[in-house]
Amino acid sequence: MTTPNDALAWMYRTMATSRRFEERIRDIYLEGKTPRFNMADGPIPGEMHLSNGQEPCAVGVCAHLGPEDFVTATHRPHHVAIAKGVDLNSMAAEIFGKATGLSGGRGGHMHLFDPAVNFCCSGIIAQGMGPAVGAALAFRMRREPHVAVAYVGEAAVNQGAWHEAMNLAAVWKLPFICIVEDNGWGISVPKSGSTAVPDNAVRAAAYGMPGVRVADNDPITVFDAAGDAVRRARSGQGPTLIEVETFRLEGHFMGDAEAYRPSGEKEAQASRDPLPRLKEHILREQILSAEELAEIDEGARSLVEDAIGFARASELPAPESALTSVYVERVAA
Amino acid sequence: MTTPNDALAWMYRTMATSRRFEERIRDIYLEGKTPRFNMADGPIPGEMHLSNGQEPCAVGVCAHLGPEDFVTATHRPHHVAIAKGVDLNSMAAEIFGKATGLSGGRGGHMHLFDPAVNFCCSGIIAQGMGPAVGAALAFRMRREPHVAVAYVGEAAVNQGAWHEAMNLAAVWKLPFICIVEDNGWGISVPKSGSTAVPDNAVRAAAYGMPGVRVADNDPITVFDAAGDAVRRARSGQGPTLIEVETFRLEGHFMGDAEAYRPSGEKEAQASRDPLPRLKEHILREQILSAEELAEIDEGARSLVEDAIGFARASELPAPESALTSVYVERVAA
Amino acid sequence: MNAQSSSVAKKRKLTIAKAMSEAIAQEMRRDSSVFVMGEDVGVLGGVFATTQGLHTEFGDERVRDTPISETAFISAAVGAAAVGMRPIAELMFVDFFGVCFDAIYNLAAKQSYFSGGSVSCPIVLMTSVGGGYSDGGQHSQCLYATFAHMPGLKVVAPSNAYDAKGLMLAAIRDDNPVIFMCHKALQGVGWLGTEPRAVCHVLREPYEVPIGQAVVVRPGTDVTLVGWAWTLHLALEAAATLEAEGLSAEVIDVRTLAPLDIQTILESVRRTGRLVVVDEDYGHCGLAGEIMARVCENAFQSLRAPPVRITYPDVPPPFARVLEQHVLPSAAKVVDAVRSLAVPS
Amino acid sequence: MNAQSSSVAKKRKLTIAKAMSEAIAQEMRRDSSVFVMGEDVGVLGGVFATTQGLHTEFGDERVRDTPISETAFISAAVGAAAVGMRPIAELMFVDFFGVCFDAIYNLAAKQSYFSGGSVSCPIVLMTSVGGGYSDGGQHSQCLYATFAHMPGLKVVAPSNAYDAKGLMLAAIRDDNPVIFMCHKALQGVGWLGTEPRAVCHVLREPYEVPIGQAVVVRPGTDVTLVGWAWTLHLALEAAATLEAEGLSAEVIDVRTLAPLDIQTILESVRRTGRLVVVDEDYGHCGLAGEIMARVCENAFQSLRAPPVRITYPDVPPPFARVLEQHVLPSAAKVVDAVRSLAVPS
Ligand SMILES: Cc1ncc(C[n+]2csc(CCOP(=O)(O)OP(=O)(O)O)c2C)c(N)n1
Ligand SMILES: Cc1ncc(C[n+]2csc(CCOP(=O)(O)OP(=O)(O)O)c2C)c(N)n1
Ligand SMILES: [Mg+2]
Ligand SMILES: [Mg+2]
Repeated sequence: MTTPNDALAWMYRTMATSRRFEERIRDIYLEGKTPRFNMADGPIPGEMHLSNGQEPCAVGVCAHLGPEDFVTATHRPHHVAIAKGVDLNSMAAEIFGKATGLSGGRGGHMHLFDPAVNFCCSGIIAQGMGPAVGAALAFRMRREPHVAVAYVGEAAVNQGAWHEAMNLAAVWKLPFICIVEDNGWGISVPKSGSTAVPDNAVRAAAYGMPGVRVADNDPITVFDAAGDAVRRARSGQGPTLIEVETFRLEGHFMGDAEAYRPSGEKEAQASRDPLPRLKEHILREQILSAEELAEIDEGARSLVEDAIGFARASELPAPESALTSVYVERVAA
Repeated sequence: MTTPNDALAWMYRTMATSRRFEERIRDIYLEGKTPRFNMADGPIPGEMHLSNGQEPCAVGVCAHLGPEDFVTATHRPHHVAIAKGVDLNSMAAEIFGKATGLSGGRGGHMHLFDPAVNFCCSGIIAQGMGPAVGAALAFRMRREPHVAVAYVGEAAVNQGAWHEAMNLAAVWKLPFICIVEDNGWGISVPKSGSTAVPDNAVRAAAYGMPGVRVADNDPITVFDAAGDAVRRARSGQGPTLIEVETFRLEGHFMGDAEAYRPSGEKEAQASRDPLPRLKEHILREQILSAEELAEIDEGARSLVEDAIGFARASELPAPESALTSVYVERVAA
Repeated sequence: MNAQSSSVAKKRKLTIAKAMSEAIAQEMRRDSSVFVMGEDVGVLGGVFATTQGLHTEFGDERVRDTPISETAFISAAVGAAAVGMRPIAELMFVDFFGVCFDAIYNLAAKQSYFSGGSVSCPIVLMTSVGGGYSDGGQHSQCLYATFAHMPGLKVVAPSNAYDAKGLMLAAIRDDNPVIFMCHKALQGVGWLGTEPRAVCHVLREPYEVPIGQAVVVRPGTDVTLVGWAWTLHLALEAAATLEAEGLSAEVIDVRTLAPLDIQTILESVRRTGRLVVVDEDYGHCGLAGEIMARVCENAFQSLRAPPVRITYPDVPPPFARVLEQHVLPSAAKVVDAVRSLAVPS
Repeated sequence: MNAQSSSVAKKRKLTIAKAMSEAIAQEMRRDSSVFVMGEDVGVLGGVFATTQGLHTEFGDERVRDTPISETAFISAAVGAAAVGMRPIAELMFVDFFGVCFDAIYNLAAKQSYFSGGSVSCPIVLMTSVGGGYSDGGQHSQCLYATFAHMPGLKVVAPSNAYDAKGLMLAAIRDDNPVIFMCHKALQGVGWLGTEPRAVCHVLREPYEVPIGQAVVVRPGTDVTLVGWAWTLHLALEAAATLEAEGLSAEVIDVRTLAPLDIQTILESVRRTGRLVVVDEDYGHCGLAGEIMARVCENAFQSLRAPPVRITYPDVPPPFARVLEQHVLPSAAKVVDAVRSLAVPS
């Protein structure tokens, strides 16, 4: 199968935007946290889970999705949010805890909700599985052609919620796709220490659904596998499980010393960085010229700078706004 | 493989005891509940889940176990408790809510704990999985040759706790066996309505462990499959999943009108009752004579009558004893 | 509007179970986004008859039996709600909340907050509570405070069929997650006894009982008795006994456990000067203590005696009838408590 | 014995994290049935450094990294305990309890009761609580009342390293399930700020701080301030401010949230006549209200003013610092509350 050129270009641009975004967040996160690192300090306090390296999982899937399709991401959500089309300004402002953020600073980086593109994420392992299955159920009941996708880390596959949602999606034959981002680690625990099988795709058989393993963090292979799954889902053939071999170029969260990682592993992964690899592919296949790619890189850069600028310039929320939005006020007629 | 004669005799005797026990409990349960059925009334109040028909699952496995081996059963526990060797008097007294019961009437029929034979059960679906895995871990850590067995119904396999415990047992390669009693129904919901695969044994592959399906509610096939699993476990080769095709001859609980069951299903099952079938087998193979079998039946009957008599004659607990045993009082040195 | 002020229509009496089913059916006819899912809610019509007749009328698609996967189907309700459905899910016994509470308190309850109000969560979670029929320690709890403690949830617990229907309609129409607790001793299913006062006249037409409003169900002057669900009936029974002794008890049905209508209670206590709260949930950190605390914070000067509570002691529900009856609240315990307050005769 | 009455030994100061690890190590050396399991407790030594050094000393077998399967490993702890082990399990953040609470409240907490005391459940469940560092609504909660509400559990929440070590040793040796809550703002891990008073002298040798005993950490005469874990330090800070204003505050560290030592609080309130409880958990049905209720039940006549509480309001923890600081309790809020009690100067 050959990937359409515009899809490749979109994937590259989106990966570049996500990468740039994460790099800027990383640097700004450290502001105010030196010399003494205290998570509570600086313009972006709290935990920060970056997704650098995992962009193929985001773009290869979201390339097939529209704003009505529903996606839940994990505690490591930025790449997926960006690929799903979450407004970058409101997202950045949320991460900075500003009034103009997606939730006015109530949620923060692990709780990004954007109803305009049916995206959300959460901080509890495998917690996004059920909501995505539920959205898929709604689509099915309303005879709408949309799909719902839940992202989980490879370690999340051992959480009960994952199993229950997989079975439910299969019993009800819902337009649902589970993407397992297998970066090999759940914080400090390697996959072999937590998971009874090396390849989670085999677990699809427990639900009578197709299971696919995508090797080598390759956006194009992800694109192909996801395309099949989305087609199956939209045409009423039920759910699919896709596990993508990927890696994180940063620690579990910012501040993670990563002493647990075997020596050489990080370096080897960095040398397989999917972003330059995709760029090389695009050049090699003459899909875009070096100039066009540079233009895309520049576009990504300025998009991100605008978002960061917007976030920095935005007002802090009024302290009392902490007390509102606990309930939605409007009541249906 | 031929089943040893003494094992067959033990299985028959145990099945006969369990059957007799359940029949007596069923009749006594209805005392005080006519003409108006109110669960709160009579000598045995509360919910009552009988296991008539499912005895092969109990005896085929427990035939391989000793008192140190650990077993957790479900909300439908009597047949397994009896096969595991729980004292019938204390168990009956517990079911009657008497002071001489296993817990002095605090637990009741869904909460039978007998540390003398490492047996317990519980009322939450799949809740016995983790404790059995934990006991298996203890055996492993102490280099003891014991195994731990968790019973679940086929509908419980869709509960998150089941999945987590299976994976944990497999990752740690523990001496653990999961027995799925597949009676085809979770209350009113047929297996096909709740479970994405027709045969739960295939789910063993999700944990890299052997999975076996035993057809036709046959104690001898259960005995064989369980024998393999117990040998594997005791010799350090890790866990096994066994699903047994079985059926319940009564409703989900006493008082269940079973309007949800397709017509003819119950009658067909009753005609395949495993107790007379085992008796015929034993006679046909000339393992025991008709006289010997009658003697066993009579022994079972009198054992059960003694237990019921003991329970009836026992004192009610002192009301204030409701307030004790919330904590264990002794503290380790 | 309450059960007493009902219309001129023929006095049709319903159980809480029937009232719940009727409310759901009416709303399902009106609003195609409403659907029901849970264990045995289909052909069986709910173990506690909460969905009686619905499967026949609305079919498999809108009345869905689920696997025993509470986390999956309750969090699925949250996702379906996020894209515009109004799911009603059933957690068969509240005691099972421990296998799925994350979906309830971290997901449903926080969807509005995390989204700054831009994603609503209009779900109803029905669940049965309470003991008294020897169902043992994992099938007899109330856990009112456990749910009421969590911001973002609304929690209702009706004491009669009239309120059950009105609160159910209000709950389905509410854009926020509502926990609807129905007490097994009031429910009116065939295999359990039923408090006769819970079975009462229920209007045929749809109506709402507002969430967040307590109600004075019996006026009185000497002491305020506060209860809800089953304990409301204990309070009423106690009030009748006390009346014979010349003591006038005002009885309040809390109805909504969160957000709590403390005003109605405060107004009463300001008049009576005495408070007894009756709660079937565990005492420590329970709603009874919370009500006492709020009264002491806000009407301290009005109290002519220390506030008193009758609660479940801090022990798991025992099985044996003699044990369970010992620990359950009762009208006699309420009467004793009131007498101990040395109310002037 | 408390932090102040420490011995003649060189004043070795430890963080709570180190004190916890040391207690566990000492007990593991003494008792081969003690072992640890949880996420990242092995090579990493615990995300909150609760198991620092243990993996190196005791190895894979007794210091076990688990899958992210809280239900499985916590209920495995219950089973292991039933056959004679003394497991220590870690639930990384208390906020995750919703995925595994059944194993805790229905299984661990009821093992003794269901068995009539014949099967014990000597497990310790360590879990981190609290906010203040912008970790958002699923990583900043306290949920004290949620755990304290459940019969069969003991719940401790130390405010300093001395108590942390003593309570951990008592918890491991207790034959019942103990929830050990360590507050992130006190813990002393490198990547979070730490309340300096939580880092204190800790005896090298093993010792127990008894579970179920509160302690007066600062004597006073005008008002009783009650706190625990992080809020204890707010109370102390407020007491210092109030002292400058001529107000003498007695400060009590509750230390054990269940079973609650109400006597120590009652004795104090009987002397001071005034009560302020500071609680970082949600207010509705929280422990602060429970303490107020118990004081009103038992020392009503001694109260010279209504009891007051400073709690988290009933909203999920917001992320933005300005929002979170607005809702968290603070010493200033405590000082204001005391002033509002119109204590005679
Ligand atoms: C139920 C639950 N348990 C534990 C955690 C703490 N936690 C956050 S991320 C994480 C590791 C997740 O690993 P994985 O699913 O592989 O995702 P990754 O971080 O590698 O992207 C853990 C244990 C949590 N958030 N929720
Ligand atoms: C977590 C949980 N959910 C629901 C129930 C209610 N319930 C009790 S038994 C049962 C059906 C169980 O079916 P299965 O596991 O097949 O066992 P069987 O009753 O057929 O023996 C259900 C839904 C429960 N006890 N626990
Ligand atoms: Mg991972
Ligand atoms: Mg079954």
